[in-house]
Amino acid sequence: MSTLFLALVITAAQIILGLSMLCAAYRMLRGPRAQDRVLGLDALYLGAMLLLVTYGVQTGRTLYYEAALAIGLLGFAGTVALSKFLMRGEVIE
Amino acid sequence: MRRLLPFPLLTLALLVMWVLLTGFSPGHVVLGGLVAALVSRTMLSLEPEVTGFRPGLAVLRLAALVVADIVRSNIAVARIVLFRGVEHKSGFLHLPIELRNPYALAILAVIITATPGTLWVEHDARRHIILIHVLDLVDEEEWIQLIKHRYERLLMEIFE
Amino acid sequence: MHDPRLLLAVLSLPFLGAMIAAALPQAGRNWASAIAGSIAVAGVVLVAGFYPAVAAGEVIRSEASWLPSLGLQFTLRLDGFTWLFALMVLAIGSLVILYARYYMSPQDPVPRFFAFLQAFMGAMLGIVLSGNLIQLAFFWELTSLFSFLLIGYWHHNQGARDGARMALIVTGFGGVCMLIGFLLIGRITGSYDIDAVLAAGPVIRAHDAYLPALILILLGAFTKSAQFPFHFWLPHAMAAPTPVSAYLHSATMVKAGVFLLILLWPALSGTESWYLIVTAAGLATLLVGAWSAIFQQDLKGLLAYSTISHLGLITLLLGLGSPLAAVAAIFHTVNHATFKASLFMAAGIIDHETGTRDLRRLSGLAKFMPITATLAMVAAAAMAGVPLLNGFLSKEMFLAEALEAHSGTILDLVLPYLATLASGFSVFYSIRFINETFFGPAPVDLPRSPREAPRWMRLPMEILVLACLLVGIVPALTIGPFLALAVESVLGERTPSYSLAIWHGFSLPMLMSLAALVGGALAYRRFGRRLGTMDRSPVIGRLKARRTFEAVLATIVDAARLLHGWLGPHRLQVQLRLLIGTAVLLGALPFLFLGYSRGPEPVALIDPVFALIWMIGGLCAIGAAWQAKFHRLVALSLIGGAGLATSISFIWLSAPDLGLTQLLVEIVTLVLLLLGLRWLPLRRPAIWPEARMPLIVRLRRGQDLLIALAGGTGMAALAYAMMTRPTADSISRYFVENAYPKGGGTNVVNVILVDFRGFDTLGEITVLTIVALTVFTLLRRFRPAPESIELPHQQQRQNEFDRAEEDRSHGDTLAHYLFVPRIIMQWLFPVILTFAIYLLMRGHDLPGGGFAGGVTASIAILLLYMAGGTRWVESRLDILPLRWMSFGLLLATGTGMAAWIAGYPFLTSHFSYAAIPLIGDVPIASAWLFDIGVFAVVVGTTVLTLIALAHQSIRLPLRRKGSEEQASAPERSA
Amino acid sequence: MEIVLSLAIGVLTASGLWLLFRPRTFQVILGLSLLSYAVNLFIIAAGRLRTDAPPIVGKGPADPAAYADPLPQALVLTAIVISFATTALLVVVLMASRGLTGTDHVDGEDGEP
Amino acid sequence: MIQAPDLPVWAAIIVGLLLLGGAVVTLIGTLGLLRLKTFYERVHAPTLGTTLGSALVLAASMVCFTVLQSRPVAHELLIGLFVTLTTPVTLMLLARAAIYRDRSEGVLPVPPSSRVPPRDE
Amino acid sequence: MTGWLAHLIILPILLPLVASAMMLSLDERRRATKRALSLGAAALLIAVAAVLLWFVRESGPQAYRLGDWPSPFAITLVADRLSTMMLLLTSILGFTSLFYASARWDRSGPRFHALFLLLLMGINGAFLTGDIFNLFVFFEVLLAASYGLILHGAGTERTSASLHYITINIAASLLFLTGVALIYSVTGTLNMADLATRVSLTDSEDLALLESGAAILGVAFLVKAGIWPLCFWLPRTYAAASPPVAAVFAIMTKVGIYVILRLSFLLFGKDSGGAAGFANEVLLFAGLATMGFGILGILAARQLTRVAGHYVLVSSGILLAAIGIGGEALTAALLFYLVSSTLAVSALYLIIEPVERNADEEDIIDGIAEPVFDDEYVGAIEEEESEVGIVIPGTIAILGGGFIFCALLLAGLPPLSGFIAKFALIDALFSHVVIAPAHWIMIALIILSGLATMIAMTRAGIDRLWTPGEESPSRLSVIEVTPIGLLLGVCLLLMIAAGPVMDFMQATAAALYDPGGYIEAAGPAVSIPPESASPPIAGYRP
Ligand code: NA
Ligand code: NA
Repeated sequence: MSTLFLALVITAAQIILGLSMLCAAYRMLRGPRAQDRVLGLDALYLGAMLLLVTYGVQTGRTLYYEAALAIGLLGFAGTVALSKFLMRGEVIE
Repeated sequence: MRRLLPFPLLTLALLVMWVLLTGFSPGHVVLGGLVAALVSRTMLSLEPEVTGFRPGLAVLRLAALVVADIVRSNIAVARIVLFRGVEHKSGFLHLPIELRNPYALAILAVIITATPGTLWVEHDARRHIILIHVLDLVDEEEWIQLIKHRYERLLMEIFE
Repeated sequence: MHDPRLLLAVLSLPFLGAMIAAALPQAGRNWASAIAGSIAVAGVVLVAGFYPAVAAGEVIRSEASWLPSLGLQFTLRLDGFTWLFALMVLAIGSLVILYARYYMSPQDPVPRFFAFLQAFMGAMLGIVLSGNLIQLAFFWELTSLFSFLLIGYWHHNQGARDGARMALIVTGFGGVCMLIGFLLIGRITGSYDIDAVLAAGPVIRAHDAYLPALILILLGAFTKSAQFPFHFWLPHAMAAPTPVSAYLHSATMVKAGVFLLILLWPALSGTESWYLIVTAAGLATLLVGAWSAIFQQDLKGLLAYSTISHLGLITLLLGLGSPLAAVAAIFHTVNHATFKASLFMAAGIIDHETGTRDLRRLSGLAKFMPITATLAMVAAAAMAGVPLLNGFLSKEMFLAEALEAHSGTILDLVLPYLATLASGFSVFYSIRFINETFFGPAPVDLPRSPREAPRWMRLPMEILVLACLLVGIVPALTIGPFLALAVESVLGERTPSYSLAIWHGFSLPMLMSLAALVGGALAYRRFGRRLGTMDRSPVIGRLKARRTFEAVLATIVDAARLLHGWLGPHRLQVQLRLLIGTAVLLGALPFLFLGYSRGPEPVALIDPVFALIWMIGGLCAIGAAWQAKFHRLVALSLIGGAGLATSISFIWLSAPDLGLTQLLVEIVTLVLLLLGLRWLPLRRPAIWPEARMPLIVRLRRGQDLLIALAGGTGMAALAYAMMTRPTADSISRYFVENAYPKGGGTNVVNVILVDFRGFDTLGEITVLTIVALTVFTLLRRFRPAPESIELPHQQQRQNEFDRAEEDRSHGDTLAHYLFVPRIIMQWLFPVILTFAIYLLMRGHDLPGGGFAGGVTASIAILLLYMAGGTRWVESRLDILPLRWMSFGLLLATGTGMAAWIAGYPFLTSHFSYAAIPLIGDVPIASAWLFDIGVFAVVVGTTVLTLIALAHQSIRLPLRRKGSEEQASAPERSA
Repeated sequence: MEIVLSLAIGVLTASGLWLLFRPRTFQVILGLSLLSYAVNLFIIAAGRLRTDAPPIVGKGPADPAAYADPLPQALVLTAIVISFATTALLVVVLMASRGLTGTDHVDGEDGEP
Repeated sequence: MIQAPDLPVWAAIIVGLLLLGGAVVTLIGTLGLLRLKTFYERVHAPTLGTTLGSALVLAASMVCFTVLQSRPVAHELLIGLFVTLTTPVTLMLLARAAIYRDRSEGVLPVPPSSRVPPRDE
Repeated sequence: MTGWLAHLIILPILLPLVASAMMLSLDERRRATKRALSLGAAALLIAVAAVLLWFVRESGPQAYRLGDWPSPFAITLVADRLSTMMLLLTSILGFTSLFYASARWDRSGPRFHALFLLLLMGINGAFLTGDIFNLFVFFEVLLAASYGLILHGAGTERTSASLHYITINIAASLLFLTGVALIYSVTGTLNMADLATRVSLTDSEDLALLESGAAILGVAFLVKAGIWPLCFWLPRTYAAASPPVAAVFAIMTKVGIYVILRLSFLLFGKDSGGAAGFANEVLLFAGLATMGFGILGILAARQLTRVAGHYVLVSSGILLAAIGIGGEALTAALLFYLVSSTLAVSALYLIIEPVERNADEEDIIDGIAEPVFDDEYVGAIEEEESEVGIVIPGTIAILGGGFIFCALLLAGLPPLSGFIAKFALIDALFSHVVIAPAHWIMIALIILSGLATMIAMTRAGIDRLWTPGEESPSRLSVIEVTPIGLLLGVCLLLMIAAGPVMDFMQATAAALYDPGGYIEAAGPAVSIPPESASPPIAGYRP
């Protein structure tokens, strides 16, 4: 019973997170400005990270944790680089 | 000890991180200690400025305050997003700031930005003015007071 | 004295001599000629020594193993005919060498000349002595090669270069055809051995492949012996020094073709095709050569065409197919060699002494060089077929054979007339040669004042002319036995009875001879004067074979260029379309034959989240494809989105290691591409507004879309077919079962990577190393495009602003911009490093590993670079990427090699427990050391690559100042 | 699931190929990136789809049927690394080519857009 | 569908609600990406997910694994910490870059009285 | 092979790897040390390859299971006649090219020696490996190194050419992976010998998938082999590379050929039916087309390097068409041709640079000369030039000699091995019971290629070496002459020792046709019973 409930709820949460990623993707695709798209990418990464955490809960495995942690700790590097490129035209000066 | 562990707090934090990652076992504490000690030494070559960090009750108060503010702001922003009817006027805000410690400023920046509805945009290190974007800028003065009273004072307590 | 092994000596001596000559100093004229001469004479002696054996009817063979598996022995073979031919090659060779000693100028680098000449002689002997067809072809091509070098000996002359090349191409072409013909013969007879082939004549002639083989072999023979229409190379070969002409065009090169025809005459002749082809070619050559010879103004040119004509005569005789004609052919071959060699020598002497060979300028030389004149007159008379000279005898036989009916075609009827006509031409040009050179008024305005040639230079000519006389007068006593021997060995049982008498009574041939002599003389009297004004021969001169040859070559080259351009597009896009198109086509073909079906396995229920993820991923991919042209940054982020979807898929599909690694690589790749993007030009808007896009572009895009869709559909279909099939009994079963018990790790993927298939990983880190080195190498010389040398416009503006404001200084904008991020990123550095080490250490049991750890550590460093800038980081951290790479590679390899000590193969892992107090047994696997090596290489390579890229920016200010400072910091720190 | 993954591979491939055929070097690089995603997923698909069966075995006897095929995963890891390396190289060659020829056209000459 | 872990009912309910809550908060945040009008408004949106959304989801995970492994599991805290530290960095850099871009194109999102950002053109 | 000798098989891979890894930590200025190290390694490679060849000839195929895992689970290296022959060829080319490079080419950019040795490692690995994915890895190693080497010395043409080269090869690598995935999905194995046994057991249901995989894989190899229409990058890339690099690249197309040979016989040997036949037809016709295209290219070439590049295509075409036709005799002949043509092209690339060094930057003068004199020979009279030969300076003499030898080798003329190779090929084509039209076409193309080469080479040679120029020829260093001489010497040796060499090739061809020995050495040992799980045992696995 509780597993079924949990399974449904987790799936629902995942779908919600997926939808939020879809919103982010929409911003990436539509822009209008580059900063909007980068913002979308950042949000996409966030959604992905949370999705991985829910997947860990769903499977009861801690194996996916590192991937989520990697996004949390390192995912910003990409967006930092993009932002810096927008601001300075150069990533490393 | 200073020579061996130039950044004891960092080392400790890394050790905690290691144990959190690996789970607690004597072997991992030893290994984590070794790794943390070694890795934290790399900070030596990066020559960070002295933090001036003084752990104390203020830290906890600040944390509690931030958590509360964040939850509140979450709700506020969610309302703005969900309900078109909610009036909001977003805008930029210049804020003179007395904090000088870079770490304090950094933490302030993180707090302001992490809180939904406010965003630290820039800090002018010469004029000591920060630029903030606020999603719901009803009363400029209120925001200025909020930040200066709630956060800046606590941060000054912790760092200066 | 007929040890067969001596044949090898005969063959190899000239080559030995060539090598010695080549090694002589340039001034070694006497040495070179002396050695060459003695070798040739030694050859004569050696060959002569075989006479008793050969005369006894023996075929001397000497065999050595060469290519037994393909039916090839290195065989030398000597019978009566080849004996005669070899002797002729060597004897005339000796005389030519003696002549050349005096002919060649002391300033000439003659050792080279004698080297080529002897090598050529060796090659010619090789043809004559070869005991199998392939070997014959081998030496055949060698004669082409050395004749090329000899003709081109004076290569500073354009004529020599062109003549040499033409001769090589024409005869080389023929040689290759001949080789194929031989291979066909080999297929028919089952052997390449000449004796076997000769014995298999009837089989060959009856075989289906006879005609192609015949044509191919004849192509070889005809090109070599300058038969019409391949005759044109020969006159141009006259650019060679005269001794070369005297040798190549009398006894050797051109005679190789004749030799081949005679050699294979018993096996190939006697069919209608043989008769028609060979006779027609011979007849045409005979007439064309003789006619053209009349109109030459150059002494050597006249002799060249006369040579062509006489070769045609011999070919014609061989074509007739009757034994008697063959006898005449063999006889005339020898005769022609003697008189033509002496005539070339005469021409050479005249040229040598007067400085010209122009018949119009020469005149009355008989007064100045009486001996030469006399000798030349005798030789020319032999050429014209005057009685009491050797040429007369063989020409009589020719005329007699021309009268015989052979085929019942029109040829039988016209042959006698045409033969007489050709003989008449021959008389004509012989008279012209003598008359215009030696008689008439004294010459005026010659480059040199004429005088008699040196004694030793005349000697070879004297010997040859003496031979002409002796053979002409007492044939039976001189040439008789040898000719008989040769004829016997060629014709065997078919040897006819013939007589070498001078006088056979009044016969029709005699009459024809007379008619030719008289007619030729009368014609010269009538037309001789007018020849000096003609610059080419009537009718034939219009054929312009040489120009045709050049034009054909040029056309071939032009056509090749055109076709090559069509068939070989150089554009990358076209090549990629072809590549993918081919792959799609070939990948789809099996399904066309065998049908496409999904497998029997049921599919899993669609996970809505997974579907959602791929809705996003697909949108991102399509969006990236759409945007990549004008919005590169956008496309880059969209690619990031697709990559993220891929990472999540990996995790969803039970591959946490992959998901993690893909995520990390994604981040580094993004930064990498951004680093590169800085150097790209701003994208201009489309050249054509959408509406006015040319049709060709639309079509091309449509085609691209089609291939892309086909590729996508194909991959999807393949994937679906694959996934719906039951699993194969995979080798990974073993990996799963043994990862822990034998590999000591619970993360099977990692155990595969560092242990089961650690060798792949070793290769993979090698690739990383190579790429990093390459990037580094390339960037040291990097030259940005002019417009990207300037700072990015953002920085220019910001710097300008900083300068303009009173209370700001240069760099403030950047400093303020990064103020907070720098602090955070700096303190994250140790945190990320710890995470990296964590990933490395847990890899064997859980997702992670050396690669993931290494990339993580690189990101830590990368963040420092982004936050602090290159100078800031490098003044603090001493990163030695090359050392990391070297250490990592050596550690990984060394770990693998350590297994050797215990006698196990490379990369056999070692596993043990270390007992540590308090903590207990800690497993220590060598695979872990290996993974550390991977970690080090990944850190080194990633950092080296990124730093090398980043360094371009700080090198710019230097460049802008015009300084050419090339050293870059990674190298210094390395 | 299979159909979703197949479609994903198909879309990635088609987009990647379209970019691969474009005339600008940067487009080509992005195309190759997309293609390598597609191929990596394809390799995973070769091991058949398994959800929630990561090949991390226990310390007891391991039943191969209970785990996703680890071999394709190992292969993809190698492939990821190699494609990362070649992408890096291509980026640098792109830069060099751009610097030397003055254009970012793949043929080093600005013809068609 | 993947079999969910076998938790006691109370834990299942807590975990479920936390997850749903986190997901919904995150979705609201990203909806902001769609609904808010300007970039400077939109830039606030993801923080919902990075703060409350993450917190709830991570809490769910913590509860779940603590119950499953019957010992306190807290490594999710690390994720929370890192996200909190790194997201601001991104947003700050991005917003500043956006301002620069807008100003250099003549759109002035900041009142001209300030002399902080560069005045271009 | 037992004892220490057993580890010899892996040395061709490890030796260059270790040497170059050691060089990485050496400073760029220590050039002499690096040279000594790399030349020493290259020389040692020849010795190792020779010993391996000798050993394999005596005792049959030898396998080396990496990590001591049982077959087919381990990555296996297999030394058999074919692979050791290719090893020997590679190490000879490697040594001569390195030797040549040390004249000056290794100075035109950093890390030349390391990259060069890693290239050798990749090539050797590709020849040795008995694992289809490991083959991919070694392909990548050799490709990556080749990218680096082409770019060595930089310059616009090099960069542009390598951009094409790299892009095409990355695309081909993706095809490679796709093919491997398909094959693995059907057979469940990566070990080539194991594949050979499993392919024959494949259900007809799965056959299409397997064949599609093999076809896609084949395209990847055909790109490497340089088959038309996937070969346009090749002449340009090779021409852009520096001479010693191009000289060692001569072996690169042969890697593709080697793999096609190896896999087609292992996977689609005599037992498999329709699909194999179809693949053979594709190979045959594509090979013929490649030959044709190569011939056109040779004729059309304006630079010698392009002649050489298109000759590479011709030789690829010949080899592929010959594989397509098949038959033991032809296979033996093609192996002989492979060796001979590779050496020839390598020598040519080495000699082109010194030959062209004297010439101006202009193209070869086109085929047609000014019609100074017509059909009728009147030239000698009008030529005012003295009839005294000019003294050829030593440089030109040596170059000319070398050049002529190269031309003869390529055109298939005596006295070097090219003649035997051509003869053996045509002889084998004629030895078929029925000579199909395709065989005739192939023979014609072989001949035409020889002629085209002769035309192009004489044109170039006369132009570069015989046409008097104002400048005095520059110096030619011994370091440049020696390797060329070595290569030509090997070709001469091939001619003289044609008998034993051809015997070896025939035995090699026979082994390809009956891969039992290979499969026995490298394939699955006995069925492995599932291990009972137990905690890891310390120490090396028993
Ligand atoms: Na905020
Ligand atoms: Na200022």
